[in-house]
Amino acid sequence: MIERWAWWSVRRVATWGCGGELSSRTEYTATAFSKPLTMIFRAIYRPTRQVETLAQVSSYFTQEVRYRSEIEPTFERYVYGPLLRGVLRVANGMKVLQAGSLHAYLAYVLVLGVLLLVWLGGTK
Amino acid sequence: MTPIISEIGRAFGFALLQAAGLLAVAPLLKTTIKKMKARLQNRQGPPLMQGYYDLAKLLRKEPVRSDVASWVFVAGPRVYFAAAVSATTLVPVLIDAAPLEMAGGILLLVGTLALGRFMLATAALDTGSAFGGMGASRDMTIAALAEPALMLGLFTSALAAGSLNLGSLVRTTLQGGVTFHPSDFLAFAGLFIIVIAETGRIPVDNPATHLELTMIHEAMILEYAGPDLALVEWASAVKELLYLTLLVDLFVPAGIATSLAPLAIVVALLAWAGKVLVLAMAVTVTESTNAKLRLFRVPELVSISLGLAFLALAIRFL
Amino acid sequence: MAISDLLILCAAGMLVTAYLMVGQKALVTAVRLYGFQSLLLGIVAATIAISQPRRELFVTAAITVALKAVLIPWFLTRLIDRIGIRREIEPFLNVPTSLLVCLGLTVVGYRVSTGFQEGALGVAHHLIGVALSMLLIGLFLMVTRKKAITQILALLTVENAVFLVAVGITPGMPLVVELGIAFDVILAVLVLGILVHRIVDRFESMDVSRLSKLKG
Amino acid sequence: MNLLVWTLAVPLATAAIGALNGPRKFKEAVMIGGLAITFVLCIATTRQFLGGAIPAAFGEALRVDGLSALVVVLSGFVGLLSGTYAVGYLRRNEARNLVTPRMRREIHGLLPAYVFATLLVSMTNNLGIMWIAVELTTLASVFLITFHDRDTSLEAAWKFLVLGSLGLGFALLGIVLLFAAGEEHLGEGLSALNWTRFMQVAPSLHPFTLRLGVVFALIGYGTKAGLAPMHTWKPDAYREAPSPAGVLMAVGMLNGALYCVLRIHLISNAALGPAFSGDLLLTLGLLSVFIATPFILVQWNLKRLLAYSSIEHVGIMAVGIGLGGEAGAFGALLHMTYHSLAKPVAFFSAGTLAQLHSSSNFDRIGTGTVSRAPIASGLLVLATLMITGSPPFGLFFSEMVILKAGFGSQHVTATTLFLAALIVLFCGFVFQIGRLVLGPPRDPKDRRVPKAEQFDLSMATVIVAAILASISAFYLPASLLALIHAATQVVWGTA
Repeated sequence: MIERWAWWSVRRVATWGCGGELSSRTEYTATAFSKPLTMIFRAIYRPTRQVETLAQVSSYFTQEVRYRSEIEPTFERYVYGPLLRGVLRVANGMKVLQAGSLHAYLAYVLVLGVLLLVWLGGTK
Repeated sequence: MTPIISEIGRAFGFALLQAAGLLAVAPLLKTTIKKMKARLQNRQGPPLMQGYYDLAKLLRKEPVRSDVASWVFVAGPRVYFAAAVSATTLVPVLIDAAPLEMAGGILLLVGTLALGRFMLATAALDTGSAFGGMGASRDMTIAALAEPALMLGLFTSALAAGSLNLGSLVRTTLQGGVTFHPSDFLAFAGLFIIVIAETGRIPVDNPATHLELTMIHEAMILEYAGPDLALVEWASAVKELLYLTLLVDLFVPAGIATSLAPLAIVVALLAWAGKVLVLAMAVTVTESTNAKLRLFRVPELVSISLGLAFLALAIRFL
Repeated sequence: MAISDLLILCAAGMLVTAYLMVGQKALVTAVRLYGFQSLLLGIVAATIAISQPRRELFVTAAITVALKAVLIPWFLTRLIDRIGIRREIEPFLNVPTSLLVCLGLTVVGYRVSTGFQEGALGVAHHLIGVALSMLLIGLFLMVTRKKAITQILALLTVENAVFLVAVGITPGMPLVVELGIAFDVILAVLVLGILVHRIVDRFESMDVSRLSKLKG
Repeated sequence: MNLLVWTLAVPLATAAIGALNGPRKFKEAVMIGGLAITFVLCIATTRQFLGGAIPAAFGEALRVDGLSALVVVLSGFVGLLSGTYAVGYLRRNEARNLVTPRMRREIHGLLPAYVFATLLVSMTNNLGIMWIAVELTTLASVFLITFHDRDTSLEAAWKFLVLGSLGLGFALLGIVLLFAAGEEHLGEGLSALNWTRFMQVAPSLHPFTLRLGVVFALIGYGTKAGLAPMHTWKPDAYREAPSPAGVLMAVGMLNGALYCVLRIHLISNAALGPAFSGDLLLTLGLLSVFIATPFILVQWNLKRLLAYSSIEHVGIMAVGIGLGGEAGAFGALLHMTYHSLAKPVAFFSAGTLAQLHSSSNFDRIGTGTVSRAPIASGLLVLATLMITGSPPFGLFFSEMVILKAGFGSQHVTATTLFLAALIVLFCGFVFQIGRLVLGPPRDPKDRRVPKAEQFDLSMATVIVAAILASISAFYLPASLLALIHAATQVVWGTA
């Protein structure tokens, strides 16, 4: 109901930028958007910052300022990494089960046979 | 087959009725809080009908939209409004059964409200202005903090009543008689803080100001004008009313009607209005006595609420 | 001497041959022990055929003696002569310990056999006990011995144990099935023999523990 | 003559003709024709069964009920697939003179013989004949394993035969003890060992002897099926056997051995109730799945990877049967059907890849095979998705049914571990095949240039098999579904 009535007379105006010209520099980028969250959850994200100022003549006349910030891939490093390494270590450990010797394979069957017989003997 | 269709028809009828009712009352709540705040500062405050005048004015005005904005900008307020209204149908107000309670319980409620919030934040980013970006970013940060605490608070009371469905939750608390378990106070305090955060009241966000550095909710809707703005204002008013009703249902459901008898409905209406008014007073008092917290102090506030909710959970089950 | 004493004597004899096989180093003697064991099995079958009205057991007894007491030992000895390796190299477990393990296995076998209800001749308990122990000892022999021929012998001991049960307590397996099984056992031994030939041609030794390239 | 007798006679005749030497074209035609007729006869048998008449021959010695009909049709299908694939496989090998006419004759003789044995296993009602048939498959497999006559194939064959014979020794002891438990109730003559006779007489079987017999029989046939801890021969055997033979062993023999395990399980159910052998099968099944997981994660050879995958699938079926209940039995049989459809595609595509790179080791094949052999790699990826039970394909549904049965029963912890193992298996399998197929292409200076992939009969078979397997996920022919339900009736209901 509101939609139908207001549709035909929409006025298109430039976005309000406090009077100053709006450019891509004044826009909120993804880093800016997520800045508060990374600051609040510092312990997990562990943000790192690097600022380099390049100046040939003297440090007062800077040519270029490079800013570089990263957040640490905590989950990959502290959750998935160790989990994967642990599973693969166990898997490699288990490889010894199939180490080629026929005698070991027969021993498995012997152990199983004896265990089952002892268990069966029990349940008269 | 026909009984089911009529059953659903009846439920939707009630849902529309309840939504319309809450929509009508919402602006009144907003202006009463403004008036009470003014009273505390011994000012006259706006007339009670001011909420409706604003809405009417905005609806008549010509919508102004930024030339860079896409369809998201238009969709934002509408989805926000739709989410708020549909959320109201899940909460029992006058009768001890929510109209669409078979559709879902607490999870659906929180989810719908979150959908509205998300859509508004995306629309705010769409205009490309610094204000929209800042507002959306801060709103999302607070949401990231407040929602877990909200869920925990709601689950604590849901666990006590043994079901996520708000209707049956109210019914069980009613049958249980008016027993005040100590954990109720803690859960209530925790949830009250979250309601303040979610509706953007003073300690977390200042609804009355357009000061760039302090506004969060206002920053997101800065670009809107005319009907779009009306939709957003109305929706946030309904949301606030919904939160207060939720608090009432979870902790003090006494007086709610258990049958459709007109007398019981009237009694329920008075009880509900009174309780919501009391809560509104509490909100006004907290707004007037507290200063706005810096954004990075809000986590501490929310952690208090989380602590309270955990404590309530622990007390109830240990 | 009552029939059941003879049966128990033969069964005990078979168990003793199994023990001797475990303690045996020379291959040829092990094969002869296996031959003797099959002979005892034939005698058991024959005595049961006499004492009970189960005539078809005579046929089984004849087959057992003919095949397992004569044919297979001859085939294996010819195999050993052709390959020329006569002595079993040092097994995994030295003889005294393996005998102790065999004792343990016999205890397990007998403990299980006590669960059997008294057979028609009151002999079932002993036959089952001997059979299970022989089975476990045969399996143990396969686990500890490295020579391919000894593994075949161990397999045949297991096979003999099963046949002892088949003959001993059951009221007579259908003859066709027994023939089929005997035929299959012979086939298996034949194929094992062919494999031993090819292994010896390829690896110049019958040491099965050398066959361990396939890992992981 | 009786339909069953024909179904057995045709593969036997094909094997006999195959063993003689003759012109290549004629021999290939005989093999494919023979196996095709066998498959048609299998379908006819199942149709006759579904029509209500229980086909039987030799006085109930051969009897096809729901369960055997399903296994018969699956064995026939797999036999036909491996026969047609073998033709292309041999032609390619012969072109690279790896295969002498004598070896070709061996395959032409042994494949149909193998199909005959698996059909005999699934048709026979007599436990004794079933044992003999399983023994025949063992002997046939030995020569198939030593086909390439490498050092390792001798080793694999020896291990296969020693473990196989030991398993069969146990199985024989199991059958003898089962027979002993029946004593005078079972009657005389060949029919005394009939499975139906055992089922009628089940309550009066002597419990202790029966329990001992069931345990030995399950260990014995478990060895042939590849249940852990008796599975150790399987990876070596599948790596050495040529891929058409590998498929017959991986699917035909697996279904046959599981068929025997099921028959013994049913006797024990009828006499002692589902708990005894159900729990044993559940433990062996879970053990197989847990043992297969690490080896799939750190596998170094493509065919061994598939071998461990079939150990895992046997484990899953055993878990399904062990859990019991309508859902468990139906899940296991559905799993067997979909497994028989999906596994050949995996074996064939893996076999083609291995053949093109003349080795099935991952490092010899190198990664990024999609650039070198697109069709085979694509099919391998499709097969991997099917085997690991990813959603759209059939194995996903059967695993879901089994999990439902698991969580429904009181083995909840076991089922959760089982689910965890399935997930790890999925990750391992997809990782391995993903790296192999989609990894970085081999460095150009690697001198071993793999053969170009040409489209021939065996490639066509793989594609047809892949299409059938994918269709089966969405649409199972009504008669096949009815067959699975009939089989479930046998395994769980009132057979």
